[in-house]
Amino acid sequence: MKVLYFAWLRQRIGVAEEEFELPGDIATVDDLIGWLTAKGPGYAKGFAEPQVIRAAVNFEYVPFDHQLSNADEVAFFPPVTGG
Amino acid sequence: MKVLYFAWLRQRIGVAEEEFELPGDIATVDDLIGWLTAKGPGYAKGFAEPQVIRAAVNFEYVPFDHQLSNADEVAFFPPVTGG
Amino acid sequence: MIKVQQENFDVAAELATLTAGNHAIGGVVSFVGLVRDMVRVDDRDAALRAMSLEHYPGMTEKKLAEIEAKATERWPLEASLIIHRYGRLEPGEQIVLVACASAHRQAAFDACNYLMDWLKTEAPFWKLEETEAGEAWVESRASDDVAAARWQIKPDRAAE
Amino acid sequence: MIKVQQENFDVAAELATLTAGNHAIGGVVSFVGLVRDMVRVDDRDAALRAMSLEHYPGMTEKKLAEIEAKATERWPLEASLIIHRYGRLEPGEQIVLVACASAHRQAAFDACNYLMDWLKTEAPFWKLEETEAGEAWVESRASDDVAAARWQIKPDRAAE
Repeated sequence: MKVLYFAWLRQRIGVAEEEFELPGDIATVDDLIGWLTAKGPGYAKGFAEPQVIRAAVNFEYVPFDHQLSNADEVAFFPPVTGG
Repeated sequence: MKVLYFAWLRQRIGVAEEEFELPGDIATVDDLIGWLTAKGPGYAKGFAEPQVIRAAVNFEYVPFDHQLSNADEVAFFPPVTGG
Repeated sequence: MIKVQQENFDVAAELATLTAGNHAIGGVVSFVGLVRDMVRVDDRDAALRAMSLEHYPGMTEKKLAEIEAKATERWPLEASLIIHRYGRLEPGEQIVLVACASAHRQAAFDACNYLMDWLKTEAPFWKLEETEAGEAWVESRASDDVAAARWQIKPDRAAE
Repeated sequence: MIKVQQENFDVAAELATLTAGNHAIGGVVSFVGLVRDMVRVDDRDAALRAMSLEHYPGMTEKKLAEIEAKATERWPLEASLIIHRYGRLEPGEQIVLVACASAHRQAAFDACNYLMDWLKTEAPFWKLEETEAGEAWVESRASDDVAAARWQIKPDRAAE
Protein backbone atom coordinates (compact mmCIF):
# COMPACT_ATOMS: atom_id res chain seq x y z
CA MET A 1 0.00 0.00 0.00
CA LYS A 2 1.14 3.51 -0.83
CA VAL A 3 0.14 6.30 1.56
CA LEU A 4 0.59 10.03 0.88
CA TYR A 5 0.28 13.05 3.17
CA PHE A 6 -0.20 16.69 2.15
CA ALA A 7 0.05 20.22 3.58
CA TRP A 8 0.33 20.46 7.39
CA LEU A 9 -0.35 16.74 7.76
CA ARG A 10 2.79 16.04 5.70
CA GLN A 11 4.75 18.53 7.83
CA ARG A 12 3.61 17.03 11.14
CA ILE A 13 4.25 13.44 10.07
CA GLY A 14 7.55 14.39 8.46
CA VAL A 15 7.21 12.28 5.30
CA ALA A 16 5.36 12.95 2.04
CA GLU A 17 4.73 9.32 1.19
CA GLU A 18 5.52 5.80 2.32
CA GLU A 19 4.86 2.24 1.18
CA PHE A 20 4.14 -0.80 3.34
CA GLU A 21 2.17 -4.04 3.43
CA LEU A 22 -1.32 -3.45 4.77
CA PRO A 23 -1.56 -5.31 8.12
CA GLY A 24 -4.16 -8.07 8.00
CA ASP A 25 -6.34 -6.58 10.73
CA ILE A 26 -6.71 -3.19 8.99
CA ALA A 27 -9.98 -3.25 7.03
CA THR A 28 -11.04 0.40 6.72
CA VAL A 29 -9.62 3.94 6.43
CA ASP A 30 -10.59 4.44 10.06
CA ASP A 31 -8.57 1.35 11.07
CA LEU A 32 -5.60 2.66 9.07
CA ILE A 33 -5.74 6.04 10.82
CA GLY A 34 -5.73 4.28 14.18
CA TRP A 35 -2.77 2.12 13.18
CA LEU A 36 -0.80 5.10 11.79
CA THR A 37 -1.52 7.18 14.93
CA ALA A 38 0.34 4.56 16.98
CA LYS A 39 3.43 4.74 14.71
CA GLY A 40 4.95 7.79 16.43
CA PRO A 41 4.40 11.25 17.88
CA GLY A 42 4.33 12.99 14.44
CA TYR A 43 1.51 10.71 13.31
CA ALA A 44 -0.29 11.14 16.61
CA LYS A 45 -0.10 14.93 16.22
CA GLY A 46 -1.17 14.80 12.58
CA PHE A 47 -4.21 12.62 13.23
CA ALA A 48 -5.11 14.19 16.59
CA GLU A 49 -8.29 15.65 15.12
CA PRO A 50 -9.34 13.10 12.48
CA GLN A 51 -12.59 14.99 11.77
CA VAL A 52 -10.60 17.70 9.95
CA ILE A 53 -8.75 15.15 7.78
CA ARG A 54 -9.95 14.15 4.31
CA ALA A 55 -9.13 10.73 2.85
CA ALA A 56 -8.80 9.73 -0.80
CA VAL A 57 -8.33 6.22 -2.15
CA ASN A 58 -7.11 5.87 -5.73
CA PHE A 59 -7.81 9.59 -6.35
CA GLU A 60 -11.41 9.49 -5.02
CA TYR A 61 -12.69 11.04 -1.82
CA VAL A 62 -13.89 8.30 0.53
CA PRO A 63 -15.61 8.13 3.93
CA PHE A 64 -13.63 6.67 6.83
CA ASP A 65 -15.58 3.37 6.69
CA HIS A 66 -14.26 2.72 3.16
CA GLN A 67 -12.76 -0.80 2.77
CA LEU A 68 -9.06 -0.89 1.87
CA SER A 69 -6.98 -3.34 -0.17
CA ASN A 70 -3.19 -3.68 -0.23
CA ALA A 71 -3.03 -2.37 -3.84
CA ASP A 72 -4.66 0.98 -2.93
CA GLU A 73 -3.04 4.39 -3.04
CA VAL A 74 -4.35 6.23 0.02
CA ALA A 75 -3.94 9.96 0.67
CA PHE A 76 -4.66 11.99 3.80
CA PHE A 77 -4.87 15.78 3.81
CA PRO A 78 -6.62 18.81 5.31
CA PRO A 79 -9.60 20.42 3.55
CA VAL A 80 -8.51 21.78 0.18
CA THR A 81 -7.87 25.50 -0.41
CA GLY A 82 -7.13 25.91 -4.13
CA GLY A 83 -8.59 28.29 -6.65
CA MET B 1 -34.81 71.02 -31.64
CA LYS B 2 -32.58 68.24 -32.89
CA VAL B 3 -34.20 64.88 -33.66
CA LEU B 4 -32.29 61.66 -34.42
CA TYR B 5 -33.48 58.31 -35.77
CA PHE B 6 -31.69 54.96 -35.55
CA ALA B 7 -31.75 51.48 -37.08
CA TRP B 8 -34.87 50.61 -39.13
CA LEU B 9 -36.59 53.82 -38.05
CA ARG B 10 -33.74 55.79 -39.66
CA GLN B 11 -34.06 53.67 -42.83
CA ARG B 12 -37.84 54.11 -43.10
CA ILE B 13 -37.73 57.86 -42.50
CA GLY B 14 -34.73 58.26 -44.79
CA VAL B 15 -32.77 60.71 -42.62
CA ALA B 16 -30.51 60.15 -39.62
CA GLU B 17 -31.12 63.52 -38.01
CA GLU B 18 -32.85 66.83 -38.57
CA GLU B 19 -33.22 70.17 -36.82
CA PHE B 20 -36.29 72.40 -36.65
CA GLU B 21 -38.12 74.81 -34.39
CA LEU B 22 -40.51 72.97 -32.12
CA PRO B 23 -44.05 73.99 -33.14
CA GLY B 24 -45.84 75.83 -30.33
CA ASP B 25 -48.62 73.27 -30.00
CA ILE B 26 -46.22 70.32 -29.47
CA ALA B 27 -45.88 69.75 -25.72
CA THR B 28 -44.93 66.08 -25.32
CA VAL B 29 -43.03 63.26 -27.05
CA ASP B 30 -46.41 61.81 -28.01
CA ASP B 31 -47.40 65.11 -29.65
CA LEU B 32 -44.10 65.15 -31.54
CA ILE B 33 -44.64 61.62 -32.86
CA GLY B 34 -48.08 62.65 -34.11
CA TRP B 35 -46.68 65.74 -35.80
CA LEU B 36 -43.77 63.80 -37.41
CA THR B 37 -46.13 61.05 -38.64
CA ALA B 38 -47.96 63.66 -40.72
CA LYS B 39 -44.71 64.86 -42.38
CA GLY B 40 -44.64 62.12 -45.03
CA PRO B 41 -45.08 58.44 -45.89
CA GLY B 42 -41.60 57.45 -44.53
CA TYR B 43 -42.44 58.97 -41.14
CA ALA B 44 -45.89 57.39 -41.21
CA LYS B 45 -44.34 53.98 -41.89
CA GLY B 46 -41.65 54.47 -39.24
CA PHE B 47 -44.10 55.48 -36.51
CA ALA B 48 -46.91 53.11 -37.60
CA GLU B 49 -46.46 51.06 -34.42
CA PRO B 50 -45.40 53.64 -31.82
CA GLN B 51 -45.52 51.02 -29.02
CA VAL B 52 -42.32 49.44 -30.39
CA ILE B 53 -40.46 52.78 -30.50
CA ARG B 54 -38.26 54.01 -27.64
CA ALA B 55 -37.70 57.72 -27.05
CA ALA B 56 -34.70 59.43 -25.45
CA VAL B 57 -34.40 63.12 -24.57
CA ASN B 58 -30.93 64.49 -23.89
CA PHE B 59 -29.54 60.91 -23.67
CA GLU B 60 -32.17 59.69 -21.16
CA TYR B 61 -34.99 57.24 -21.84
CA VAL B 62 -38.33 59.02 -21.40
CA PRO B 63 -42.00 58.01 -21.47
CA PHE B 64 -44.17 59.44 -24.26
CA ASP B 65 -45.84 61.95 -21.92
CA HIS B 66 -42.45 63.61 -21.29
CA GLN B 67 -42.59 67.43 -21.77
CA LEU B 68 -40.34 68.80 -24.53
CA SER B 69 -38.49 72.08 -24.93
CA ASN B 70 -37.01 73.55 -28.09
CA ALA B 71 -33.43 73.05 -26.80
CA ASP B 72 -33.86 69.27 -26.44
CA GLU B 73 -32.08 66.58 -28.41
CA VAL B 74 -34.69 63.90 -29.04
CA ALA B 75 -33.96 60.41 -30.37
CA PHE B 76 -36.33 57.71 -31.61
CA PHE B 77 -35.28 54.11 -32.11
CA PRO B 78 -36.36 50.47 -31.86
CA PRO B 79 -35.54 48.40 -28.74
CA VAL B 80 -31.78 48.09 -28.38
CA THR B 81 -29.89 44.91 -29.35
CA GLY B 82 -26.26 45.43 -28.34
CA GLY B 83 -23.92 43.23 -26.33
CA MET C 1 -13.66 52.62 -17.71
CA ILE C 2 -15.79 52.89 -20.85
CA LYS C 3 -14.57 52.59 -24.45
CA VAL C 4 -16.82 52.73 -27.50
CA GLN C 5 -14.73 52.08 -30.57
CA GLN C 6 -14.66 50.71 -34.11
CA GLU C 7 -11.29 48.97 -33.81
CA ASN C 8 -10.66 45.57 -32.24
CA PHE C 9 -9.29 45.15 -28.68
CA ASP C 10 -6.62 42.94 -27.12
CA VAL C 11 -8.20 41.16 -24.14
CA ALA C 12 -4.88 40.38 -22.44
CA ALA C 13 -3.60 43.95 -22.75
CA GLU C 14 -6.90 45.35 -21.46
CA LEU C 15 -6.96 42.97 -18.48
CA ALA C 16 -3.30 43.68 -17.71
CA THR C 17 -4.01 47.43 -17.67
CA LEU C 18 -7.11 46.89 -15.53
CA THR C 19 -5.26 45.02 -12.78
CA ALA C 20 -1.80 46.64 -13.08
CA GLY C 21 -0.26 47.35 -9.69
CA ASN C 22 -3.42 46.58 -7.71
CA HIS C 23 -2.60 43.55 -5.59
CA ALA C 24 -5.84 43.80 -3.64
CA ILE C 25 -7.48 42.10 -6.64
CA GLY C 26 -8.15 38.42 -6.00
CA GLY C 27 -10.15 37.66 -9.13
CA VAL C 28 -11.06 39.07 -12.51
CA VAL C 29 -14.16 37.92 -14.37
CA SER C 30 -14.46 38.87 -18.00
CA PHE C 31 -17.01 38.36 -20.74
CA VAL C 32 -16.06 38.52 -24.41
CA GLY C 33 -18.93 38.58 -26.90
CA LEU C 34 -18.20 37.22 -30.37
CA VAL C 35 -20.05 37.38 -33.70
CA ARG C 36 -21.63 33.97 -34.34
CA ASP C 37 -21.72 32.50 -37.85
CA MET C 38 -25.29 31.20 -37.75
CA VAL C 39 -28.36 33.31 -37.04
CA ARG C 40 -32.14 32.80 -37.08
CA VAL C 41 -33.96 34.42 -39.98
CA ASP C 42 -37.71 33.73 -40.26
CA ASP C 43 -37.31 30.77 -37.88
CA ARG C 44 -34.60 29.14 -39.98
CA ASP C 45 -30.84 29.00 -39.51
CA ALA C 46 -28.94 31.21 -41.94
CA ALA C 47 -25.20 31.69 -42.45
CA LEU C 48 -24.15 35.15 -41.32
CA ARG C 49 -21.88 37.11 -43.67
CA ALA C 50 -21.44 40.12 -41.44
CA MET C 51 -23.08 42.15 -38.70
CA SER C 52 -23.20 45.93 -38.60
CA LEU C 53 -23.49 47.62 -35.23
CA GLU C 54 -25.05 51.08 -35.15
CA HIS C 55 -25.07 53.15 -31.96
CA TYR C 56 -26.04 56.57 -30.60
CA PRO C 57 -22.78 58.44 -29.91
CA GLY C 58 -22.98 60.34 -26.65
CA MET C 59 -25.91 58.41 -25.22
CA THR C 60 -23.98 55.13 -25.48
CA GLU C 61 -21.10 56.41 -23.37
CA LYS C 62 -23.50 57.99 -20.87
CA LYS C 63 -25.58 54.85 -20.39
CA LEU C 64 -22.53 52.57 -20.13
CA ALA C 65 -20.96 54.88 -17.53
CA GLU C 66 -24.22 54.86 -15.53
CA ILE C 67 -24.43 51.05 -15.60
CA GLU C 68 -20.79 50.78 -14.53
CA ALA C 69 -21.38 53.25 -11.67
CA LYS C 70 -24.35 51.20 -10.47
CA ALA C 71 -22.28 48.01 -10.44
CA THR C 72 -19.47 49.74 -8.57
CA GLU C 73 -21.97 50.97 -5.97
CA ARG C 74 -23.49 47.50 -5.53
CA TRP C 75 -20.38 45.30 -5.42
CA PRO C 76 -16.91 45.90 -3.92
CA LEU C 77 -15.06 46.27 -7.22
CA GLU C 78 -11.42 47.27 -7.48
CA ALA C 79 -11.71 47.97 -11.22
CA SER C 80 -14.11 47.55 -14.12
CA LEU C 81 -14.07 47.96 -17.88
CA ILE C 82 -16.61 47.99 -20.71
CA ILE C 83 -15.44 48.03 -24.33
CA HIS C 84 -18.12 47.90 -27.05
CA ARG C 85 -17.38 48.04 -30.75
CA TYR C 86 -19.51 49.45 -33.54
CA GLY C 87 -19.31 49.17 -37.33
CA ARG C 88 -19.11 46.12 -39.58
CA LEU C 89 -17.95 42.85 -37.98
CA GLU C 90 -17.50 39.37 -39.42
CA PRO C 91 -18.14 35.97 -37.77
CA GLY C 92 -15.65 35.23 -35.01
CA GLU C 93 -14.85 38.91 -34.40
CA GLN C 94 -15.00 40.38 -30.90
CA ILE C 95 -17.97 42.68 -30.18
CA VAL C 96 -17.79 43.46 -26.48
CA LEU C 97 -15.56 43.04 -23.45
CA VAL C 98 -16.80 43.46 -19.91
CA ALA C 99 -14.38 42.86 -17.04
CA CYS C 100 -14.75 43.22 -13.27
CA ALA C 101 -11.95 42.89 -10.72
CA SER C 102 -12.57 42.39 -7.00
CA ALA C 103 -10.98 40.96 -3.90
CA HIS C 104 -13.87 38.45 -3.91
CA ARG C 105 -14.66 36.11 -6.78
CA GLN C 106 -18.43 36.08 -6.43
CA ALA C 107 -18.59 39.89 -6.50
CA ALA C 108 -16.60 39.85 -9.74
CA PHE C 109 -18.87 37.18 -11.26
CA ASP C 110 -22.10 38.91 -10.27
CA ALA C 111 -20.98 42.40 -11.31
CA CYS C 112 -19.82 41.18 -14.74
CA ASN C 113 -23.08 39.28 -15.28
CA TYR C 114 -25.06 42.37 -14.18
CA LEU C 115 -23.13 44.66 -16.53
CA MET C 116 -23.79 42.37 -19.51
CA ASP C 117 -27.50 42.06 -18.69
CA TRP C 118 -28.00 45.81 -18.36
CA LEU C 119 -25.81 46.63 -21.33
CA LYS C 120 -28.10 44.42 -23.44
CA THR C 121 -31.23 46.30 -22.39
CA GLU C 122 -29.98 49.88 -21.86
CA ALA C 123 -27.08 50.66 -24.20
CA PRO C 124 -28.27 52.16 -27.50
CA PHE C 125 -26.81 49.68 -30.00
CA TRP C 126 -28.62 48.01 -32.90
CA LYS C 127 -27.44 45.02 -34.92
CA LEU C 128 -28.07 44.60 -38.64
CA GLU C 129 -27.37 41.06 -39.88
CA GLU C 130 -26.35 40.25 -43.45
CA THR C 131 -27.17 36.74 -44.65
CA GLU C 132 -27.82 35.19 -48.06
CA ALA C 133 -31.48 36.09 -47.42
CA GLY C 134 -30.56 39.80 -47.27
CA GLU C 135 -30.28 42.26 -44.42
CA ALA C 136 -32.38 42.19 -41.26
CA TRP C 137 -32.34 44.13 -38.00
CA VAL C 138 -31.99 41.92 -34.95
CA GLU C 139 -35.11 42.01 -32.79
CA SER C 140 -34.83 42.54 -29.07
CA ARG C 141 -35.54 39.49 -26.96
CA ALA C 142 -37.92 39.31 -24.04
CA SER C 143 -35.39 37.00 -22.34
CA ASP C 144 -32.92 39.89 -22.15
CA ASP C 145 -35.46 42.02 -20.29
CA VAL C 146 -36.08 39.15 -17.89
CA ALA C 147 -32.33 38.73 -17.36
CA ALA C 148 -31.91 42.40 -16.47
CA ALA C 149 -35.01 42.56 -14.29
CA ARG C 150 -33.75 39.83 -11.93
CA TRP C 151 -31.11 42.27 -10.59
CA GLN C 152 -33.82 44.58 -9.27
CA ILE C 153 -34.42 42.14 -6.44
CA LYS C 154 -31.53 43.18 -4.24
CA PRO C 155 -30.00 40.69 -1.84
CA ASP C 156 -30.31 41.32 1.89
CA ARG C 157 -27.48 43.40 3.23
CA ALA C 158 -26.63 42.94 6.86
CA ALA C 159 -25.02 46.39 7.06
CA GLU C 160 -28.14 48.23 5.98
CA MET D 1 -9.11 21.05 -21.31
CA ILE D 2 -7.15 20.74 -18.05
CA LYS D 3 -3.64 22.05 -17.38
CA VAL D 4 -1.85 21.80 -14.03
CA GLN D 5 1.44 23.61 -14.28
CA GLN D 6 4.10 25.56 -12.43
CA GLU D 7 4.67 28.16 -15.16
CA ASN D 8 2.55 31.23 -15.80
CA PHE D 9 -0.10 31.37 -18.57
CA ASP D 10 -1.05 33.96 -21.19
CA VAL D 11 -4.80 34.60 -20.90
CA ALA D 12 -5.17 36.01 -24.42
CA ALA D 13 -3.31 33.12 -26.05
CA GLU D 14 -5.33 30.59 -24.05
CA LEU D 15 -8.66 32.23 -24.95
CA ALA D 16 -7.64 32.52 -28.60
CA THR D 17 -6.83 28.79 -28.70
CA LEU D 18 -10.08 27.97 -26.91
CA THR D 19 -12.27 29.75 -29.45
CA ALA D 20 -10.14 29.33 -32.60
CA GLY D 21 -12.23 28.49 -35.64
CA ASN D 22 -15.45 27.90 -33.69
CA HIS D 23 -17.86 30.60 -34.83
CA ALA D 24 -20.77 29.02 -33.00
CA ILE D 25 -19.36 30.68 -29.87
CA GLY D 26 -21.28 33.80 -28.90
CA GLY D 27 -19.61 34.49 -25.57
CA VAL D 28 -16.63 33.53 -23.46
CA VAL D 29 -16.61 34.02 -19.70
CA SER D 30 -13.31 33.71 -17.93
CA PHE D 31 -12.12 33.93 -14.35
CA VAL D 32 -8.51 34.74 -13.48
CA GLY D 33 -7.50 34.28 -9.85
CA LEU D 34 -4.61 36.41 -8.59
CA VAL D 35 -2.44 36.34 -5.48
CA ARG D 36 -3.53 39.16 -3.16
CA ASP D 37 -0.99 41.17 -1.18
CA MET D 38 -2.91 41.28 2.10
CA VAL D 39 -4.13 38.24 4.00
CA ARG D 40 -5.75 37.56 7.37
CA VAL D 41 -3.49 36.03 10.01
CA ASP D 42 -4.98 35.59 13.51
CA ASP D 43 -7.78 38.02 12.61
CA ARG D 44 -5.36 40.75 11.56
CA ASP D 45 -4.28 41.96 8.11
CA ALA D 46 -0.76 40.92 7.20
CA ALA D 47 1.33 41.69 4.13
CA LEU D 48 1.85 38.57 2.03
CA ARG D 49 5.37 37.86 0.81
CA ALA D 50 4.53 34.77 -1.19
CA MET D 51 2.12 31.87 -1.42
CA SER D 52 3.12 28.27 -2.08
CA LEU D 53 0.59 25.98 -3.71
CA GLU D 54 0.95 22.27 -3.07
CA HIS D 55 -1.19 19.73 -4.91
CA TYR D 56 -1.73 16.00 -5.34
CA PRO D 57 -0.47 15.12 -8.83
CA GLY D 58 -2.79 12.68 -10.54
CA MET D 59 -5.79 13.31 -8.31
CA THR D 60 -5.77 17.02 -9.23
CA GLU D 61 -6.06 16.30 -12.95
CA LYS D 62 -8.71 13.64 -12.34
CA LYS D 63 -10.91 15.88 -10.17
CA LEU D 64 -10.58 18.86 -12.50
CA ALA D 65 -11.52 16.71 -15.50
CA GLU D 66 -14.57 15.37 -13.61
CA ILE D 67 -15.73 18.87 -12.68
CA GLU D 68 -15.27 20.03 -16.27
CA ALA D 69 -17.25 17.03 -17.56
CA LYS D 70 -20.09 17.83 -15.16
CA ALA D 71 -20.24 21.43 -16.37
CA THR D 72 -20.23 20.31 -20.00
CA GLU D 73 -23.11 17.94 -19.28
CA ARG D 74 -25.14 20.62 -17.52
CA TRP D 75 -24.63 23.60 -19.86
CA PRO D 76 -24.35 23.78 -23.67
CA LEU D 77 -20.63 24.61 -23.80
CA GLU D 78 -18.65 24.83 -27.02
CA ALA D 79 -15.33 24.76 -25.16
CA SER D 80 -13.91 24.99 -21.65
CA LEU D 81 -10.53 25.31 -20.00
CA ILE D 82 -9.09 25.05 -16.50
CA ILE D 83 -5.47 26.02 -15.82
CA HIS D 84 -4.24 25.83 -12.23
CA ARG D 85 -0.69 26.61 -11.15
CA TYR D 86 1.28 25.17 -8.26
CA GLY D 87 4.56 26.19 -6.62
CA ARG D 88 5.66 29.53 -5.17
CA LEU D 89 3.77 32.63 -6.31
CA GLU D 90 4.14 36.30 -5.38
CA PRO D 91 1.44 38.98 -4.97
CA GLY D 92 -0.18 39.91 -8.28
CA GLU D 93 0.73 36.60 -9.94
CA GLN D 94 -1.92 34.53 -11.71
CA ILE D 95 -3.03 31.35 -9.90
CA VAL D 96 -5.92 29.99 -11.93
CA LEU D 97 -7.77 30.50 -15.21
CA VAL D 98 -11.22 29.07 -15.86
CA ALA D 99 -12.91 29.84 -19.18
CA CYS D 100 -16.20 28.68 -20.70
CA ALA D 101 -17.38 29.35 -24.24
CA SER D 102 -20.99 28.96 -25.34
CA ALA D 103 -23.48 30.20 -27.90
CA HIS D 104 -25.37 31.69 -24.93
CA ARG D 105 -23.91 34.16 -22.48
CA GLN D 106 -25.75 32.99 -19.36
CA ALA D 107 -24.60 29.39 -19.91
CA ALA D 108 -21.01 30.63 -20.11
CA PHE D 109 -21.41 32.74 -16.93
CA ASP D 110 -23.04 29.96 -14.93
CA ALA D 111 -20.64 27.21 -16.06
CA CYS D 112 -17.58 29.34 -15.23
CA ASN D 113 -18.99 30.25 -11.81
CA TYR D 114 -19.81 26.56 -11.19
CA LEU D 115 -16.31 25.42 -12.17
CA MET D 116 -14.70 27.92 -9.79
CA ASP D 117 -17.00 26.94 -6.91
CA TRP D 118 -16.34 23.22 -7.34
CA LEU D 119 -12.65 23.65 -8.00
CA LYS D 120 -12.40 25.42 -4.60
CA THR D 121 -14.00 22.53 -2.75
CA GLU D 122 -12.88 19.45 -4.76
CA ALA D 123 -9.47 20.03 -6.32
CA PRO D 124 -6.63 18.87 -4.02
CA PHE D 125 -4.63 22.08 -3.66
CA TRP D 126 -3.35 23.64 -0.43
CA LYS D 127 -2.04 27.17 0.05
CA LEU D 128 0.80 28.06 2.40
CA GLU D 129 1.09 31.80 3.04
CA GLU D 130 4.33 33.54 3.98
CA THR D 131 3.99 36.80 5.90
CA GLU D 132 6.20 38.67 8.35
CA ALA D 133 4.45 36.62 11.04
CA GLY D 134 5.80 33.41 9.49
CA GLU D 135 4.21 30.65 7.45
CA ALA D 136 0.61 29.50 7.81
CA TRP D 137 -1.62 27.09 5.89
CA VAL D 138 -4.78 28.69 4.57
CA GLU D 139 -7.86 27.27 6.26
CA SER D 140 -10.81 26.18 4.17
CA ARG D 141 -13.83 28.44 4.36
CA ALA D 142 -17.37 27.34 5.10
CA SER D 143 -18.53 29.95 2.55
CA ASP D 144 -16.82 27.96 -0.21
CA ASP D 145 -18.82 24.86 0.72
CA VAL D 146 -22.00 26.92 0.67
CA ALA D 147 -21.09 28.35 -2.74
CA ALA D 148 -20.57 24.87 -4.19
CA ALA D 149 -23.67 23.40 -2.57
CA ARG D 150 -26.02 25.89 -4.23
CA TRP D 151 -25.39 24.16 -7.60
CA GLN D 152 -26.94 20.94 -6.30
CA ILE D 153 -30.35 22.53 -6.66
CA LYS D 154 -30.80 21.99 -10.36
CA PRO D 155 -33.02 24.32 -12.37
CA ASP D 156 -36.20 22.95 -13.92
CA ARG D 157 -35.60 21.49 -17.32
CA ALA D 158 -38.52 21.45 -19.68
CA ALA D 159 -37.05 18.55 -21.66
CA GLU D 160 -36.88 16.19 -18.69
